[in-house]
Amino acid sequence: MTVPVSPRHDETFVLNLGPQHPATHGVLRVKLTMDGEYIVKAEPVLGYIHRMHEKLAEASTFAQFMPNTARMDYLHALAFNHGWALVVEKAAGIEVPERAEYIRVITVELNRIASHLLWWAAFLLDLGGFTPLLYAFDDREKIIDLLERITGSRLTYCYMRFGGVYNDIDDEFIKGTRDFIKRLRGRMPRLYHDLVTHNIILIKRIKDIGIISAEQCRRYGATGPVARGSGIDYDVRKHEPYSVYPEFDFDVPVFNEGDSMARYMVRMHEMEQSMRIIEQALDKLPEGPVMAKVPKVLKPGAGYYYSAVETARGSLGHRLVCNGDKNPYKLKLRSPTFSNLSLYGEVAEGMLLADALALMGSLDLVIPEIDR
Amino acid sequence: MVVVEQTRVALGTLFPDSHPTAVSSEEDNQGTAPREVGILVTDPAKHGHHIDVLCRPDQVVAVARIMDGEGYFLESISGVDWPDRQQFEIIYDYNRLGGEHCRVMVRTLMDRNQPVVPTITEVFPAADWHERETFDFYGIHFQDHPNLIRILLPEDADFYPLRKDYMP
Amino acid sequence: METSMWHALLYLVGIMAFAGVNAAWLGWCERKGAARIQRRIGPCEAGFAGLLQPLADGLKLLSKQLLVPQGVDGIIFRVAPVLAMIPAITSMAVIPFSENIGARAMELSVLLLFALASIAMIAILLGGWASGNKYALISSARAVSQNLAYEIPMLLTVITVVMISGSMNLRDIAIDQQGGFWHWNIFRLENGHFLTMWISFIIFFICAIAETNRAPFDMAEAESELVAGFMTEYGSMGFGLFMMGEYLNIVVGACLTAVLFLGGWDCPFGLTPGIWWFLLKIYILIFTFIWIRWTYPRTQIYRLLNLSWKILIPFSLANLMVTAALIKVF
Amino acid sequence: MSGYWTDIVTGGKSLVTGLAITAREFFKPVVTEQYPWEVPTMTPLFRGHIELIGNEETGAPNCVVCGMCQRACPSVCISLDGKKNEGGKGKVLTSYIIDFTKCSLCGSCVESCNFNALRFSREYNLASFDKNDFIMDLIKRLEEQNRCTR
Repeated sequence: MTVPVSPRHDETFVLNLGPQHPATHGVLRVKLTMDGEYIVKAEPVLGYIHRMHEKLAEASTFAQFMPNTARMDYLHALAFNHGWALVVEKAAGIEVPERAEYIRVITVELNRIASHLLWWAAFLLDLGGFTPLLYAFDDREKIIDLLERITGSRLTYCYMRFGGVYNDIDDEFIKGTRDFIKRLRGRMPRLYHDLVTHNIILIKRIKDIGIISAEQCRRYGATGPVARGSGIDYDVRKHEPYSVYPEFDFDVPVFNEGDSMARYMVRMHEMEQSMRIIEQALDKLPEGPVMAKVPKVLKPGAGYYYSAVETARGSLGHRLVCNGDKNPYKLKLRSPTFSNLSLYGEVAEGMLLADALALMGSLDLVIPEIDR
Repeated sequence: MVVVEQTRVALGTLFPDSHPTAVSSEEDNQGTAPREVGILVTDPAKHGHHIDVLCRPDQVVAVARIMDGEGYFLESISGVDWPDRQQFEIIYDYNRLGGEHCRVMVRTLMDRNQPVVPTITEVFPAADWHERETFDFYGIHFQDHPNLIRILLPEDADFYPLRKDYMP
Repeated sequence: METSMWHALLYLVGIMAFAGVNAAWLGWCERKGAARIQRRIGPCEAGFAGLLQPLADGLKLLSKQLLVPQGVDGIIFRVAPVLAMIPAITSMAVIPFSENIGARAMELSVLLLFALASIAMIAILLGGWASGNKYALISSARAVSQNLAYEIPMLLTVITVVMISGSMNLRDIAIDQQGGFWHWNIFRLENGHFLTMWISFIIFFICAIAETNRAPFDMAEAESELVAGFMTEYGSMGFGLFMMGEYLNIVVGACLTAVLFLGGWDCPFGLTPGIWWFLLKIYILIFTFIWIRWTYPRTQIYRLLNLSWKILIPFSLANLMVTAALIKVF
Repeated sequence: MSGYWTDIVTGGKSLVTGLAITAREFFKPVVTEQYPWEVPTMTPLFRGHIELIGNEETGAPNCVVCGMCQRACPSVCISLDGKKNEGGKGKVLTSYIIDFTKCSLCGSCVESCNFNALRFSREYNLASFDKNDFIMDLIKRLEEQNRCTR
């Protein structure tokens, strides 16, 4: 419900939401000018967890930057791994064995489900529902255990290598993944949809709240579930296919309403699509090496390179400029939530505080990724 | 390739002198060396972008308007420092939301000692934060930007960390 | 009923003990219940099954410094937590635990309870106001509008009960429902009251949740929006008193529901009535409070007001009329 | 007006469904583990801090002081030194220090090692009041391990 803000701005006050606030899930600060409980102006203030990864990249070799990528979006770290591997492979012209690409897709999609599960949990926490958090964490824990088995870490993975992956997957992983998909499919309708999605309180709380138009998405460069919730059929995996995604049959869920509920539904459907991709990838998984022959020191040719991947939050782009040296000359990370958050000020204007927080939750912010 | 061709023609109005030609992927690798202002069609499989536009700083807004008219969105703005040429470069990446894929890289070069470029926030509000970030890291001044203050670094920082001569 | 000095002391000690034990161990119940619903273990280290946890928490809170931040209204800031606790304990005085157990059977005890419940709301208002914190201020403003909106349907539903029983004395209302569950106000066969009274019961229960500021109506506390609402600036036992006040309000709400609708100390099957039945009923109700809290997400302040003004008040008014008509017809 | 009644009916139904689901979960067994009392099994690829691998017979480190690990490390936390092997060829390791406070457990060092001289330890109980405890001398650690196993 958006009510026009009264013109009497002389009685407004400034509310500092953050940098430590339960709803910002990190160190984001939003400077809110409020008129009672209505927001007159919202101004995100960034940079509280800025680590200058772009300078770090210039100071390290291509391979040395790989662990850093996982520390940006710690929820979908493997997609950041993947993006960095892809852009360097593009620049250096490395061919990746097919099995490695399949493994990449499987792990990235598993990680995407984990990311969406955590988003779901945190979103419900923003809305005051605590129990779903634990149910989602129960499922997410299974994914993390699976990924720990093959990558060696639980959250900040450093799994991709230029020309392949660090470690081959084994039968136990394949079986565990299949079991997990079966389990999540079994739990989804009751614990996720009956308990939460169809709940009248939740529907009333997020339906028609925080409407983002397709045009707004384009002007602000919003991608991922935010754009897809506004009726834009844009998914890097379909639109600008990379890796072995063209070989899989999956749909891009698109909802036209543009409200928080639409973004919620997009993510819920995406989990199902990710499961479909994983199942197909496991069925088709080819035999072969998981690592190509790659020189120890990479020196890609001078030039401008761009590569995009679809992370759980939207399109992640790496703009890489090389000058033929063994470290990147310039790396710009186009992080999806940076652009997604930039429309927050415009959309939150005139909303109630609680609705604005529901909107913020539905944008799925990961602060280290915004600040990089 | 319809969209690529359309975009190329639309952008061609800005560069009446240059004759855009599609280059084969062998000659394509022209590196980062400076070249003539104009349009270059590149191999997306190799570079990730379909069109490479080099324009003068005063043409940036005109390019943005054309891209806006063609239905593109602004993906990112990145600065590059070329101390040996005494130049700054700004790269604008445009992409399309859905439909046929076409990424356009728009570059502009300016003097390193007087880094000024007009803002495109009027056309794309997305540029607001990206330009602030570029200002933050390189000290490139975006003319007429509504709120050109530091975004990721502290307000009182007096350095531009991504300049190549910056040493922490 | 003559009251000697000893009787008064006995009642005082008894009620204080009941209130104290409930306030402390309901916290444990809540944490344990939430843990089970979420398939966790919950408190388990302090004592058997974590039963000593409330003591540990209490000691921790007592040992903390009572911090009064700069710029707050010192007196009101200190008084508010006490004010949150007092009405809840005082309410216990008029609740009949069984036919013979109960401190005072006043003629207008229903009225007294509602007056005291309003004071609890004032405590939240004062605490939030005096804190000098913007979140606390928003929270107290929310609490007031919420409580105002919910007292109306609550009173309207209570009036139906009062009309049926013909008394405003809780003891008399309970005595009126003796003799098996078909005499209870919620299922009352007599005059066909069961047709509408279950709706009254649901409305009353929803209002009781809203009155005690429990999820899904915890707008005042809303930890993901207002940090901790009116309690943001409180630490130490000030916070502890607010928490205990909240749990005692739940106990009072459950007692009231049990007496007004569920026959007080009556056994459902017409067996020997007694205090055990009463305790069983209120703990089932309290469990429902906890169960509801850990099931639903929080609603939004205007949805909450919508629910009250558009659904609960019309329904309770209709109920009132139907009940009056039933009484008139039969 | 029809929306009003459907809201009440479907809404009420969804609320009851929710309660039924949480009630069912209430009676299911717990899924969490009580950590210090129950220890989860460690995966074979677990990444602790690195440690040196000793020669199976002599117990001396396999390391030939090539310095690949040092170069591969993104956070410059490995410093190693060696001296010329007297009476043999190659070099012998004299000191191998890892500054674990800087380490991000990426595993680049282990991967870059061609001589089977490094592996991940299975140490996870790492807590200390002193930062210097995490500047580890891996040769000393290897010697202690040797003493325990032999």
